[in-house]
Amino acid sequence: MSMVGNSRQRHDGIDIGLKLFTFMVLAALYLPIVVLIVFSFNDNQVTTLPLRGFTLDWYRRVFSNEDMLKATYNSFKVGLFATAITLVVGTAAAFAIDRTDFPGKNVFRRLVLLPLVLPGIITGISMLNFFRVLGFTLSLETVILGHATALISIVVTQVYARLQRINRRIEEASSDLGAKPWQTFLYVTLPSIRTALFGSGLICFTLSFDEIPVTFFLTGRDNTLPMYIYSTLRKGITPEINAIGTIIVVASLAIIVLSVRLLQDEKR
Amino acid sequence: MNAISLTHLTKSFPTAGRVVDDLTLRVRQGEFITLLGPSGCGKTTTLRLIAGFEFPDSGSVSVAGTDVTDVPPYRRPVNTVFQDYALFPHMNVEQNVGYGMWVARLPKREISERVAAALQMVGLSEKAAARPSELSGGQKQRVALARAIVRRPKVLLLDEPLSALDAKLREAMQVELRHLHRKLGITFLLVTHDQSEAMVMSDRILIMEAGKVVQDGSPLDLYDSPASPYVADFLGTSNLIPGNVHATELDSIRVKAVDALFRVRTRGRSLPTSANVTLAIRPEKTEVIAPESSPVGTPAQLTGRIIEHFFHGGMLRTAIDIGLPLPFLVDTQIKSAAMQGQQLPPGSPCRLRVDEDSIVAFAGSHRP
Amino acid sequence: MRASTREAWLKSALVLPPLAWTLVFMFVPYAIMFTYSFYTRKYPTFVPDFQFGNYIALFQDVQYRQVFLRTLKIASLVSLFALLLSYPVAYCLVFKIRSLRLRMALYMAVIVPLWVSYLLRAYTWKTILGSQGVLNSFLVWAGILAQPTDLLLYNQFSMVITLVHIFIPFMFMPIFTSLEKIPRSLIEASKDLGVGRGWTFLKITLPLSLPGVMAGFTFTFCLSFGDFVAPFLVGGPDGFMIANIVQSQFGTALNWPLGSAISIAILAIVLTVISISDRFERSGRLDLG
Amino acid sequence: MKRIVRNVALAAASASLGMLAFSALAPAQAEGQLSLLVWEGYADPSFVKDFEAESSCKVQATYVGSNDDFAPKLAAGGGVYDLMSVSSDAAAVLVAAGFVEPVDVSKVPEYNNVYESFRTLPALNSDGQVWAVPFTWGANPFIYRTDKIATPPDTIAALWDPQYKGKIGMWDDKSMLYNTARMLGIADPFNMSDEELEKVKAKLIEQKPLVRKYWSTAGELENLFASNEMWISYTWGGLMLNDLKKQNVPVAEFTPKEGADGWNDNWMIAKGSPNIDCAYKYINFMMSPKGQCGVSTVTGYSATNPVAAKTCMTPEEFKAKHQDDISFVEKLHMWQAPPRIDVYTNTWNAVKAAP
Repeated sequence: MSMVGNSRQRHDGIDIGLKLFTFMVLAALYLPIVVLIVFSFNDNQVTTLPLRGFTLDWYRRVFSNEDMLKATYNSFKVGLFATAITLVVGTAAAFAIDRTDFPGKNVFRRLVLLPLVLPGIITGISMLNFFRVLGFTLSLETVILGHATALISIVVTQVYARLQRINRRIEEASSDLGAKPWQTFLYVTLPSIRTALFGSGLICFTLSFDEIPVTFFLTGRDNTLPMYIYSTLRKGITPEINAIGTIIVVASLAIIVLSVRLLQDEKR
Repeated sequence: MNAISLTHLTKSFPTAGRVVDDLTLRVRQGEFITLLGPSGCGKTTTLRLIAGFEFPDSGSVSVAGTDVTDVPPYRRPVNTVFQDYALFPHMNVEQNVGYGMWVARLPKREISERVAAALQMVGLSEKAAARPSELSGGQKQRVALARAIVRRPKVLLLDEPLSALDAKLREAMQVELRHLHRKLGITFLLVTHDQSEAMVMSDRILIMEAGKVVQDGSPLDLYDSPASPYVADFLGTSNLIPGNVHATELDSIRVKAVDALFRVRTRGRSLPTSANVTLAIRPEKTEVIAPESSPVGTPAQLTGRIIEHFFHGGMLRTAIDIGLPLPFLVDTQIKSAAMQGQQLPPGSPCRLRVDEDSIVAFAGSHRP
Repeated sequence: MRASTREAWLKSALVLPPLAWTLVFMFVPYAIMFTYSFYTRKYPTFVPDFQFGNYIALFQDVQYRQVFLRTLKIASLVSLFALLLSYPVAYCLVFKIRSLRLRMALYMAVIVPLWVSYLLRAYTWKTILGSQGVLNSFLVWAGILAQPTDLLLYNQFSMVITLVHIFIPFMFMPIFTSLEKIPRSLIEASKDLGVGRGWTFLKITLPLSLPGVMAGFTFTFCLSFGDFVAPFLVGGPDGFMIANIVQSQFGTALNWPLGSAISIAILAIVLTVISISDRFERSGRLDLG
Repeated sequence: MKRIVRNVALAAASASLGMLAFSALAPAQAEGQLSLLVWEGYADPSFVKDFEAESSCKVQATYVGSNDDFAPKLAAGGGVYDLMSVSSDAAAVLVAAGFVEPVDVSKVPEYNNVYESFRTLPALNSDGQVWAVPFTWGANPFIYRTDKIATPPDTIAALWDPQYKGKIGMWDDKSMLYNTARMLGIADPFNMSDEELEKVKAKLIEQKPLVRKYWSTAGELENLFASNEMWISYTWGGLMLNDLKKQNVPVAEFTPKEGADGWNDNWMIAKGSPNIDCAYKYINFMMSPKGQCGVSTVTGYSATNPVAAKTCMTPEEFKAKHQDDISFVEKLHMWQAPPRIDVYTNTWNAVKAAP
């Protein structure tokens, strides 16, 4: 009896230890984010402790910094276009892998999924070579193409996984009930993969919004926000960066919460 | 004009090989026909060829007199009830049922009227706004049915529609389907591996084996006169025992099987003397009797030893060792509790009296 | 038109755009990069050629070997620490948190930092680990250190910390997914058979979660292997990684052929890692959902 | 709800594909957007605002961290940059590679006022063409925190002093080789033999454990000094000192007894620039008193146009920046392009790669 008791106590100890560990890892994950936010309100040019006082000055500067605002606008543009392309091409690719057979399909599958684990710098450089051979002028458009290429694999994996799980019979049922193929796609298939599209689109947008290695090699005159931050970071840390970082954090959290809510509403 | 006409239909798959093999079949208007066979016999593929989900390698399909071999499913006048119902999870019941008319751009009022009528017919009017995930299995089944009949197809295809339901519900649905068939007057083609389901509902059953129809007839024909041991064993239960033709008579033969001598009707088969035959004996056409209760030496009786009794509701199934690898099964109607008490205990020797008229003999020896 | 022909048309309409895309934007660029790797540099440009000098340089010049080894070391350390941190958390969430809502909330909590700018997270570590940083001021305030230490920032330690922090979600997600897929009945069966918790973990849970571990390891390893921002921001004089070399070959050194050769080498390493992990888990994919 | 999401997604996808196709056809750059590839301080808002107002050209600047950054940025494809501020030692490479346009000096009225010694530098004049307009010059001494280092150092060897371990800064640039060579007494730092380069490399690798960071921009160095990460470093004379003093960081510069690097920066026009007019306008602005003194005030560098400088500098300032006696330049070790530049970059990379 006492042995059982002891072992239960030991197991409870392990459980508590595990939970404590989880809590600490989570705390460590969020520590930098908290630091980022705290210093965005700190009334000191240098980001060191102790905190001096509360100020909104850094935010004011962000909104009067034209370069930064332009870069933010560019990042939105790049993110939206790149996401749109990845969704269209990536969904088609997922369908092609799931539903068709063609010579070289395996090579295609490997190639299209490669950027998922391939360091961005390789994608960036290979595309830089490519654009240079073609004599393209580097611009936001080349960045968009680069991001789309690097991120398609995310849409492909997500949509492919979903396609594998959806019941093919419901598409047959739709066709059986007289829906033309495009109707079946629009009214039955697309709604079934909608959350995958939504989720992967969200991921693609945020990753594109945050992308450095590909952008680094493919951007022309225009800066994206990360490139702007990248160049300012070397110049010097100012709480202005913390302010824009805080805005990004809050905005992304809002997007996530909103999208989760949206998807839940739909399920209901 | 035939409702369905399949001519020399052949379909192969890369991994499974030839699944439908030179199949020719005519279904009359208004018939309730069943494709019956074990899984992998090609019955579902045949249904999918009719629905248009698959296209044949050769041969042709026509529905209601029109060749639809190359017509995509959405232009065929047939509708399907799927095994797993295949309801659209993101639509409610009403939208599911109305889908076919909605994509055809029918007027909204007509759609809602017809949907209401169909839901009423399957008794689900109050569930119109529910999502499929909120329905029970039987209710989903009804929605699938309503969705398929609401478009008034020429032919309704049912792919194992009841297999996911529990036994009680299944029986109720069998009755309902039969009733619906009579009421609608549509041709029903049912695919199932459940022989009792087939026998309860169908006008005609086609037994399939390896892509071919091996027997075609009314349930009674098939039961009484199976064309092969395969059919005999598949439809109901049969004891298949090997024998040897001892003597031939005008329309019957005498067969020596194990230790008994049976007189068996030939039913037109040519079974010459000393030919090896297989006898199919129905369990319910046999009676277990105590060894002493009948005069020793009656030839049409097998002797054996009781292994075990199995109680099946109103019926008792007894397994008897008669010296063959498989036990001989006998079904006895139990009419009273007293009768159950009178059964011989396991281990006792016994005799088996067989209704000789019901025995069917097939040429050759078969291993079930 | 025969229905099957029409279907074939539809399918090729589906296949062609992504196929064309991968061909044009991936296959061709890789091929160009591969071709360049045999060219000869003629400062400040390069000329077409077919010679293996760039690859030979990779093996002969000690600096490339040093950096390759350092990059391997950093990427391995990052993957290892990310694993050691992620696995217990994933395990705890799957097996110790009973409420489904809470579990999903915690899952999201681990994933959400992924949405916070990579660059900003790297940069914040600079704020935390610096000589006058948050951690140093805390340690001095707490009396643990007499004066701030330089040992926290601008070295390989700070790089590993930063990269672990950045890539933890990539390690965590596949492990969580694979743990969640393990049927509870298996674990109950094992316990039912009188196997203790430790052995049940070693014999049932751990082996069944290995595919997730492999997938996570692959992602973390490959991504940190190719990182060039962390060395740049928080790395010190000994923080040069292979991607920085590539960057400098396409930058200051202006040696595109050599840079291409190194890129091809990285590509080869990544492909090797993928095929090794593929052996363990055929469908090694990331579930970012 | 689902239909809305669906429609929005579809609309977004089709719209963006359309817009992408459209923007691919549209001209890549708007006219009048002057894109500069320059050192920090050469596009400071303090004077760029005036320029934008009077020229109706918009200025957008990308900063380099090394003279070796120019060629790669231009090699990655034309059409991105219009105007560069290149040091003399890096100019010849750009000319040889065909990355730049010759300068039509008739469009630069102030050109003839530039010190002749700069104007006639061989690196800027070849094939009978003028390739660059010199506009500023200076020396690169060393900088240190006066609150941490009490006695002013006077030698390059101070950057090898173990007592500053972890507080030493070096510029991420091949010019560190020149300094080290000078410290080691090598006669011609710009044309070292393989053995000499080996010696320099070994010395720099020996220094690595003492180094905090190889910095690459002025801002980075300033930040490292301000946050107490670094106490002593190579510096771009004037610019960082000015900035750090503005932030109240106690710093001073020192010129080592081995001598300091000297340099001059020149405007060069990128080949294929779509904004030639704006480029000339900017060159002329920078050669004018506004530009010459604007840069000098921001960076502390000296001007190349004494005529313009005289009109806007105080006499003391004019003297302090050695504008009156250009022979001062001869005391500096002016950067030259090493004939074996690729070996030099490779050596510097090897230093960084070393453990």
